[in-house]
Amino acid sequence: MQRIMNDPDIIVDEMLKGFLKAHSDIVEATENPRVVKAKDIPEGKVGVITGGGSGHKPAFVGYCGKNLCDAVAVGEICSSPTAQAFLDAAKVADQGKGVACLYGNYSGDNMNVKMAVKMAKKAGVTVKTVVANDDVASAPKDQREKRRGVAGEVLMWKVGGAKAAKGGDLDEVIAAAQKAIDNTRSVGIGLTPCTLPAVGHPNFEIKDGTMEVGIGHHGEPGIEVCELESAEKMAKRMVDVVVPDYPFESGDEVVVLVSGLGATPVMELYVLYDEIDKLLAEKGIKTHKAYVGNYFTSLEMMGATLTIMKLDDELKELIDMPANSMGLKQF
Amino acid sequence: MQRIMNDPDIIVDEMLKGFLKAHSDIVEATENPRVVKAKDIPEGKVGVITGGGSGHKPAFVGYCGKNLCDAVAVGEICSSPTAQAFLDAAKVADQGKGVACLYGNYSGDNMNVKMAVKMAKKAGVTVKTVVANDDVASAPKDQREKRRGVAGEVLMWKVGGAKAAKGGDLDEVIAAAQKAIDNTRSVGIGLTPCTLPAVGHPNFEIKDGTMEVGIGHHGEPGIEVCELESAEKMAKRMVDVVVPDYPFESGDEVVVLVSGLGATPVMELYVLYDEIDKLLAEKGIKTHKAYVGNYFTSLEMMGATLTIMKLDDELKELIDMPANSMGLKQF
Amino acid sequence: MGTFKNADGKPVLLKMVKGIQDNKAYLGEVDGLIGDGDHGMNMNKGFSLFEDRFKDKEFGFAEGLNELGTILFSEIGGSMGPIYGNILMGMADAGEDFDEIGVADLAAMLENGLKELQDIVEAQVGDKTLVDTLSPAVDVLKAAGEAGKDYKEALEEMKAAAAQGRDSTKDMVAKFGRSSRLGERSRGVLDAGATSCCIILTAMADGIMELL
Amino acid sequence: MGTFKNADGKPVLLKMVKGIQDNKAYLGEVDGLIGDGDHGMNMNKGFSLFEDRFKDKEFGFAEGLNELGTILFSEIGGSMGPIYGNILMGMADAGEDFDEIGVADLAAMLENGLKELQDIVEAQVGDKTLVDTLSPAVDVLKAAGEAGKDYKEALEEMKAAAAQGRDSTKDMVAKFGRSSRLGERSRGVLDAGATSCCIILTAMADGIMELL
Ligand SMILES: Nc1ncnc2c1ncn2[C@@H]1O[C@H](COP(=O)(O)OP(=O)(O)O)[C@@H](O)[C@H]1O
Ligand SMILES: Nc1ncnc2c1ncn2[C@@H]1O[C@H](COP(=O)(O)OP(=O)(O)O)[C@@H](O)[C@H]1O
Ligand SMILES: [Mg+2]
Ligand SMILES: [Mg+2]
Ligand SMILES: [Mg+2]
Ligand SMILES: [Mg+2]
Repeated sequence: MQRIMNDPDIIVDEMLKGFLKAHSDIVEATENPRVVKAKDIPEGKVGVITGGGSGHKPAFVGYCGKNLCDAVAVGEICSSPTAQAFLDAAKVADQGKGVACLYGNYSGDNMNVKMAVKMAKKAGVTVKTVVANDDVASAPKDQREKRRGVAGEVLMWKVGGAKAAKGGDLDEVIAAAQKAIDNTRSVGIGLTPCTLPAVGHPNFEIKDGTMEVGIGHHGEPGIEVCELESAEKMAKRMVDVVVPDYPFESGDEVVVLVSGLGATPVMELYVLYDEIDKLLAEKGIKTHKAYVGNYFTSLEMMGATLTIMKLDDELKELIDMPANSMGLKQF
Repeated sequence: MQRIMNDPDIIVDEMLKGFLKAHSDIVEATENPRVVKAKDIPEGKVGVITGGGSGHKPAFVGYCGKNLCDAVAVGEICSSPTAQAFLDAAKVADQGKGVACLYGNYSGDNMNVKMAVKMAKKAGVTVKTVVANDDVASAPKDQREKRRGVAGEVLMWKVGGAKAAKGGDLDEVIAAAQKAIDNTRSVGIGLTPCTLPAVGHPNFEIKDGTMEVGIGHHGEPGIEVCELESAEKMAKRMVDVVVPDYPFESGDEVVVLVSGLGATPVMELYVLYDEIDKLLAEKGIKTHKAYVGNYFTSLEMMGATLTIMKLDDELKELIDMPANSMGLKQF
Repeated sequence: MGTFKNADGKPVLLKMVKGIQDNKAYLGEVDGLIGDGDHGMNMNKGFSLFEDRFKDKEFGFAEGLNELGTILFSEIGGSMGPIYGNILMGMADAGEDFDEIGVADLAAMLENGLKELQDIVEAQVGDKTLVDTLSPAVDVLKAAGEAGKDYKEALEEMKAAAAQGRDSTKDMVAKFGRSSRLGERSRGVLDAGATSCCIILTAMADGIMELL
Repeated sequence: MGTFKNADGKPVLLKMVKGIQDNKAYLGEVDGLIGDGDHGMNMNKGFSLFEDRFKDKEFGFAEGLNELGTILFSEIGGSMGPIYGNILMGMADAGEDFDEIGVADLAAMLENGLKELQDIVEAQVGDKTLVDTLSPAVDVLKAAGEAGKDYKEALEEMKAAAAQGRDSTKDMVAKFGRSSRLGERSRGVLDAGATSCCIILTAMADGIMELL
């Protein structure tokens, strides 16, 4: 395991120290060492928070910043933050207007958020939630509530953060974020496994020359293991999973997000995006904006995810709003 | 080789297509398919160009944009662009005020830039050059002219681009960029090799459990191969190479840039940065600004580089100026 | 019949801690087969944190459960924090006013732990989770309490029920947690949470027997 | 003695192309030992591009050299574009007015190629680059031209000089290019550019012999 670290048991704390120093213009520490907050949060707005396991950089702390999340709860690697951390994030973000907790559908996060919401209520803080479930490959469409949240969460934060920044009230922020995720579908293809620093060996396998379609951000098994394909065929496979599920149709305006899983060279993401774009154009689907890069990763996994979100006027305005965080800077 | 591509021989062209589409708000194509230019270049300014091999994303095209490079010549993977591409980049960027070509010290680039400068002169375009040589590990200090350019080039482009944007004339832009690189020192540590897509196997080896100190961006051998160390010790090793060479001293204000080599999880870069910051603070060196992320990579190599630049008032102002490119967005 | 003093419960807690510590690697292996392999690590971290902070302090059984639960809950994320946090704090809530803890009292404590757990998880018996261990253990202990059985006998029955519950997960298909993604492929191996729950209940029973 | 018609030179160019194509993997291996392993790929790409575009066209020797050089120069980056681009275009410049090309003419062409190369690189004989192959080949061919030697004999001597030059790089320490970073560690293996230059010169000589 060729990794840069000290004691793997404290890697998250050390990472946070470096993160807070490097981005002291955007974020700052809070009393809970596992909660990061945005600097200079505008007064009187609805709070927007998220949280999740570490190892997915820029997610989750990387989306703490201007017009994005006000506070973020940080978990161990690939493990949900504590209920306490979600609670403290909510408290930090609350300005009396309530807090929107926009997180991903994983059992640990569900439990911890559920408890945090209960505890927040006792403490007089209203927290409402949106749980992202954009990963088409993780359950059939009639069980959408079982689907995992993946890179589509970035678009949910972008939209929810912008809505709050524009002065939306809690229900409006929740509605916008919910619409964002309801309009969003994702799928991933994994090419190599990843290794948790404290474990020291990969805990799943992807054989050389094969790829796993529909893999999750923690290596959760996908729909199918098949032979490694050309970028053109991979793109087709991803588009064929994502497009019919929503379904995205001719005339739709969309946002496309292609994220690397960590170790895939960024140049390859552009090759993949080029193929995806050709397929969408053929279908008459119009790309309003594309994000290509490492937006939601899984340590040193190779592979990529495709996320598509259908826009309406409100979503377009919110997506186009500037933002400033480590993971997403937009003029 | 678990990679996302079609025919490896055209991967650069396909990457560029995807890049231009994804970032059509920042960059656009030119007549030479291997030259990318910034959109809406302000009128009347000195042109700033660079160029280099592909596989180092965001370098080089990722630094084409507002207050950065106006045009960039794109080479094959790990191979210098053609003289023709450098020439065409210069022509595209020239507004009659001359062009600053800020590139890295590699023999191919040197030859191609030399020929491009000659050809540009014939075509009536004045091109002056700064060649980056920030990599301390690549030659002794008394042979600085032999040293390679590595991640310090990002700071050279930032400074040169900002100086031109502020209305500096060609000599002023060249002087600022030259000062930037003269004030900059870098070193890299490689943890895994990388594989050129067209070759299919790594063309150098880094044994598991070892690391290569001073490695170059194409796997050029470093100063020393030693046992894989903790982040704390790696940081010390890097600081001990970089700091005495300039030398950076107590009271100096600096920019610190920690870049991943491609496949190292970004969280580990923050762990490393935290250790580096502690060492610099101990020495009384003050960090004005830190950049941590994948700024200059080598395909899917694991490892990181440390770059330090000493600031004066001019450099500080230029570093702090906003910028907008794929690789560097700064508010 | 018989009771133990709530105030004497510290060794029981330490025995539970040791049970987890001794099985850290084993739990990791079990979780590795159909989960992500971190169950031993997650549990060990929380239980060892408790040991570090409380081994030199005086505390009773319910109090210890509450402190351990609180640490899991506020310092261990993932699923284990809320799951075992809720179980242990639920037990503590139900037991904090007892001076002496008899079979029926212990059953009431465990029952409240299970109830608190079911507040945050939907899993039922048969879903291949720790509920398959905890639920029959509660049933058996409750029945023993109602029947006025001997404490040791009741505890042995509870241990057997927990072990049987754990083993029953082997042939199940996971419905919740990470392994549920595997569907049919999750059949044939034990559930990690059911395994750790059996370890904890067994250590607790053994610890109580030494106090009787 | 003897000459060949400049206008008949197409097969010579195609032979040079084939020489590179056949040795693509080998050149990659040689470059891999102390360079970055891409020399075979770089050369193959340029030479094959030329083949694709010109195999169905008519062209002479100097013209072919000029087109090949231009392709290298404007479409192949790295070091090979400018290096072989300058050599080949230099040869073409010196030869474009010849109808018949004798030994001395060929020597003059090669000499101009070397001169153009040295405009952009500083490497001298002994620095472990392709100059170590090209320079003795030029010298031998010049001498043969001056001595009025038989064409075939002159070409065989040139091939031998090129091969000897290539082999001489084995014991050298690289002073330029990527391998120069290795210092002493670069000793003991051939230089990739010296190897490809020998392949090109040999193929050229063999091609010319078939025209005589
Ligand atoms: N939603 C759930 N409901 C009930 N039990 C669960 C649930 N999710 C996980 N578990 C239990 O937790 C165990 C796994 O714990 P652990 O490996 O520590 O957490 P994680 O699954 O987050 O890696 C499972 O074996 C199962 O018994
Ligand atoms: N500065 C230089 N001067 C002379 N020859 C050089 C120089 N740089 C490289 N070469 C030649 O080029 C060869 C390497 O070519 P190639 O592998 O295609 O390019 P690169 O080194 O850019 O990967 C070397 O073996 C050497 O003969
Ligand atoms: Mg886990
Ligand atoms: Mg090369
Ligand atoms: Mg687990
Ligand atoms: Mg090479």
